[in-house]
Amino acid sequence: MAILLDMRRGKEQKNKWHIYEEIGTEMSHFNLSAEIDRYAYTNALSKNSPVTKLLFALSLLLISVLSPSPVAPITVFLTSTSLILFCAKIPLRFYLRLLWYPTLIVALTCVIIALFFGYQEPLAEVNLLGLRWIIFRDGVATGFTTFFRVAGALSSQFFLVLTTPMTSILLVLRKARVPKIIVEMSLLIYRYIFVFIEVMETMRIAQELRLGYSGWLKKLRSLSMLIGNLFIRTLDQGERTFTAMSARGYDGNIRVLEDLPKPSNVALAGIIFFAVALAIIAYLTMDLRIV
Amino acid sequence: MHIMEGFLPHPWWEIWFAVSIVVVILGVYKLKKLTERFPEAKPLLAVMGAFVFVLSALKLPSVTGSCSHPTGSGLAAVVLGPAIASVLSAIVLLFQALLLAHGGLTTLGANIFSMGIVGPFVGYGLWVASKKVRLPTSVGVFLAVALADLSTYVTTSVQLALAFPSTSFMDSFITFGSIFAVTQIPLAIGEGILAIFLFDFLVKYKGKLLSAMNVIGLRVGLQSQEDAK
Amino acid sequence: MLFRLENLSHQYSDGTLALDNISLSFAKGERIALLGPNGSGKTTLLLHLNGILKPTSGKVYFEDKPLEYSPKALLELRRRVGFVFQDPNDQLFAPTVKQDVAFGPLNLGQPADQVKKAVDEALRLVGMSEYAEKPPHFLSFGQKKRVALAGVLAMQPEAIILDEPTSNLDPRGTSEILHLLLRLNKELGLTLILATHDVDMVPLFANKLYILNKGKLVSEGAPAELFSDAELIRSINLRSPRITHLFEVLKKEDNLPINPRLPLTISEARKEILRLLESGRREKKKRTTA
Amino acid sequence: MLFRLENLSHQYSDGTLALDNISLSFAKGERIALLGPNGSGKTTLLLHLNGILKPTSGKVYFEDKPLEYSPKALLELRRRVGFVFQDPNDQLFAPTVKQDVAFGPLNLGQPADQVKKAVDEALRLVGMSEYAEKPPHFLSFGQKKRVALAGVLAMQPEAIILDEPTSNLDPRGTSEILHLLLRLNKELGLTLILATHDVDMVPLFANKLYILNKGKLVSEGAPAELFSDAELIRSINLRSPRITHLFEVLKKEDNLPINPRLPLTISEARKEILRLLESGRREKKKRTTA
Ligand SMILES: Nc1ncnc2c1ncn2[C@@H]1O[C@H](COP(=O)(O)OP(=O)(O)OP(=O)(O)O)[C@@H](O)[C@H]1O
Ligand SMILES: Nc1ncnc2c1ncn2[C@@H]1O[C@H](COP(=O)(O)OP(=O)(O)OP(=O)(O)O)[C@@H](O)[C@H]1O
Ligand SMILES: [Mg+2]
Ligand SMILES: [Mg+2]
Repeated sequence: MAILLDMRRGKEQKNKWHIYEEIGTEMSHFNLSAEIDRYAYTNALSKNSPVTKLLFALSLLLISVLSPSPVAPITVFLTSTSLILFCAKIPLRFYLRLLWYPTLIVALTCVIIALFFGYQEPLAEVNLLGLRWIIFRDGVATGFTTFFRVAGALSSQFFLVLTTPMTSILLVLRKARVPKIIVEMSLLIYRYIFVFIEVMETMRIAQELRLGYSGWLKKLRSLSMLIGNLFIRTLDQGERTFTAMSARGYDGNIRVLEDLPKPSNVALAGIIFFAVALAIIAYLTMDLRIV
Repeated sequence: MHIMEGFLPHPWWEIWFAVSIVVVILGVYKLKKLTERFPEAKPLLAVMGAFVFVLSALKLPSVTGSCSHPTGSGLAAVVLGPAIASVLSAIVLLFQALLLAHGGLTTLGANIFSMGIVGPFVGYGLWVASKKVRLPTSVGVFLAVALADLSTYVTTSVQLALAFPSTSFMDSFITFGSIFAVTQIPLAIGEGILAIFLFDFLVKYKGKLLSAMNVIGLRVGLQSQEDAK
Repeated sequence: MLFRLENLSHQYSDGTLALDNISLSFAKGERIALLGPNGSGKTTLLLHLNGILKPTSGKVYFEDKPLEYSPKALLELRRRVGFVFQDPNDQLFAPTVKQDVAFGPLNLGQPADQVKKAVDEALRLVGMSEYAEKPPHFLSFGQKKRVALAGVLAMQPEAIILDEPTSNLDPRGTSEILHLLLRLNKELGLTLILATHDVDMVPLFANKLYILNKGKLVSEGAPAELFSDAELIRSINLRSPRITHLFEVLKKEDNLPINPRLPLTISEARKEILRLLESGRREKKKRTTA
Repeated sequence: MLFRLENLSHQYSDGTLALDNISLSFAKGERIALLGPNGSGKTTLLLHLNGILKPTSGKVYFEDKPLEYSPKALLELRRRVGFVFQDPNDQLFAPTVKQDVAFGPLNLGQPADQVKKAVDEALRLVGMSEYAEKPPHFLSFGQKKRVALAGVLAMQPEAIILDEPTSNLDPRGTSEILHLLLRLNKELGLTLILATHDVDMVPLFANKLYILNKGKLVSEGAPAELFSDAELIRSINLRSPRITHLFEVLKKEDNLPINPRLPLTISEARKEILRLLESGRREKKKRTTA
């Protein structure tokens, strides 16, 4: 999921296994993508203009990433989070579920950065594991900045994906002159992601019901069968999809109907105003340092 | 191996974006030419992209007891060539960022560079080289895919070390590199082995179709004929 | 003749001879059912009508001209002949219901507002208007099936080929789709070609029936005729409609004076039973008056 | 009681209440049919029996003990209760038919020769022996369905749960599977739990029928009882078996003196018609003699 997460994964996995044992089924990321997707189509803001939402999310994202101090990213985080919770009406529980994992990873990484990275101005010394560690000021500063930058950026990304249906995002990209072939392929990929997720989940359950996961070796064997079979089905599906497309007059171009909700000028003006204000804040607080 | 949204500071994410976009545009150009000649390629490539996405959402058990997922870009490069593989990876990475929160939008450039460019080019280079020295197909596929994986992880370490230098670049590189090595090496081997099977399926079940379509045809078709001899 | 098959054979690449020397013809405006057990070659045959499969030997004629397999000729053919696949997941490839239904009309080069109208109309016909903006993976199987049909209807074809249109649908769904199809046939003169192994459905739908078995055309004719030949039907893994079967038993086992043209549907059966009772009475009367 | 559900409800994460406060129990050795229209919650209910889904409220009891969801308990449960999926494509994942059928027995840790025997036997039972070496994706749908059943039979379970076992099968296939199931039930005492919306099949198969609609248990009892209530059946998108429907019409429209317990199967219908004719005669006789 993120940087440095592999290091932690062993432990994460064990923790999660406990949860799975409680729920009875092993969760995968599938649920996550399916649920994100569902909220994108059903949240209270889903009918608003995707252009507005995209502009808003991207400008907040850019400000978070470009701002040297944590003030702007924190503002961004608070803004996006309240919009997600109060305007889009995404349940807090789900938002936290999305958030806790990256937060944990990033916090951990930032601690590592703070501890091991840096060489100017020793700040403190700790004795740990029989070794003496020197903590440097610039390391800690980088750690903090990184943490808040990620928080701001992630929350604006979540705002985008939780409020905007993927199809509208792709159609906006098409309007924005992203190469047509990329958009066309994305539209197809998007559809088949969910077809395959369903297939994969059902197939995994079918294997589980015939005891395919009752042991490490069996699990590996079952998984390889699963992947192999899904791959064959993938290839088949490619052919059948082509057949189905041909049967409806596909000639190499995938045409789409464009009728997206129109952006409202008030909203656009509001976004620009907010972004400029944030940018100014970011500029003014440039030299602010936490440590 | 995805770098999380917002993790790379300015100006690094912009730099990687700039570098990646050049290659992706080249790939788009090639892909466009391919799909113009073979409309069948679009759905086929799309389902392959969806397959890679689904694989990445699946938790695979690996030797350390941890979990990780394959990148798929090595096999894609062997089959489709590195330029097209880079476009496909770019799209898959976009979906991973949006639907799984794997990676992010600003770090898309950096992730495309490591996973969609370095990986495929290394993999493809090795595949071509292994054919030159007449290694068996399975060995060639394994090497290409496993090393595509490893080169991806080395690249990510470089990207991180550049963005977060410790006392020196090397220092930082070694820190990041050794943290990743624990899971990435078994994973690379695992993906290499998996790729042998998938490649086999590809040739066995769809070889005819693919060579007829000429998407993968020229390479796979000729290759398998060569192997038959 | 809309379609004519002449000594059509098809062998799959693994050697399976799925169609074996089939000759038949489908007229315009008919409601045609292809009936056959699993693996008899129904799907394979249908895929030839749309130029998706090519015969390994024999010929397909469309409006008395041999089918051409050039992209342009195929496009024209497919515009005029829609195809609804057995598995709606194969057919729904666009990210939303609306986009999917619009795919065909857009490919025909219709202007956007006309496409929109066609899409709305098609969705209305199949009763799926409220799902227009949903991605197909939010729908149930039956709903997907309807959307798949809408995608074809939106292209306003002259003929529709349907592969098992009612499989996995509940009785209400089945009856709704059947009535929709019958209406399309009646009002728009749409030719319908349908593959199925639901024998109970055939008499309600088809005016022409072809029976396939093991890749061979076993029999053709009006449903009533063919179902009267219970031996044939049973010999190829099919059965008569249950109603027909009932009367067959009454005729054979109980020696009742059943009309040789056995009833196929409930309404026919009702008439026959009333007739039986009536004639029973008359007979009695005759006997008692005699 | 093999299974008992106590106030079972299940809500999917998107808020759909797929099962709403269901209480019922399945006895050992029974042949149980769950009947309901599309989306009524049949599949959801079945998935609870095998511990794949966990109730959001209520309890599942297996042999009068609450279901445990520990991996070990689930393993034991799944060894004893087999599950056949609606779509055989989901269930067939091995490269050949034989390997697929062997998947379960191998996971049970049986020795190789025993596995082989079990596989051969299972394939013979479903009539697919000759396809043992074929890759499943080359088979027709009906053939796949049989192989999927074989895969479960090879594990020699005590109960089998089947989700729409006969959908997409031709009549012979349907009747063969039904007879196979009935035989397994009779000879081995296998409990069978089956979800379907094929109303014509239910009377032939089930000795116990549960009707679901919109996640609620609408009715339960012997098939004959339940199908007599045509109003109920029709109100939930189902229909009566065609035979039953015929007699319903005869009773309502033509005021014939039909037995209030309407016939469900062909043999019952035959008796009823003969009785009608007979009583018609007797009546006449009475009248004429009077
Ligand atoms: N792609 C394929 N490759 C090889 N054999 C095939 C292929 N598709 C179908 N077959 C075989 O061809 C025969 C006819 O198959 P087809 O799918 O046309 O039957 P069907 O009548 O549609 O059956 P169903 O009612 O089960 O859909 C079967 O024996 C089947 O196994
Ligand atoms: N994974 C899921 N997430 C959300 N809702 C679901 C899910 N699976 C099923 N549902 C919904 O739950 C309800 C019951 O579905 P279920 O599949 O149990 O019905 P069913 O009786 O098996 O229908 P069918 O005859 O079509 O197979 C439906 O409204 C369906 O849309
Ligand atoms: Mg078929
Ligand atoms: Mg179901």
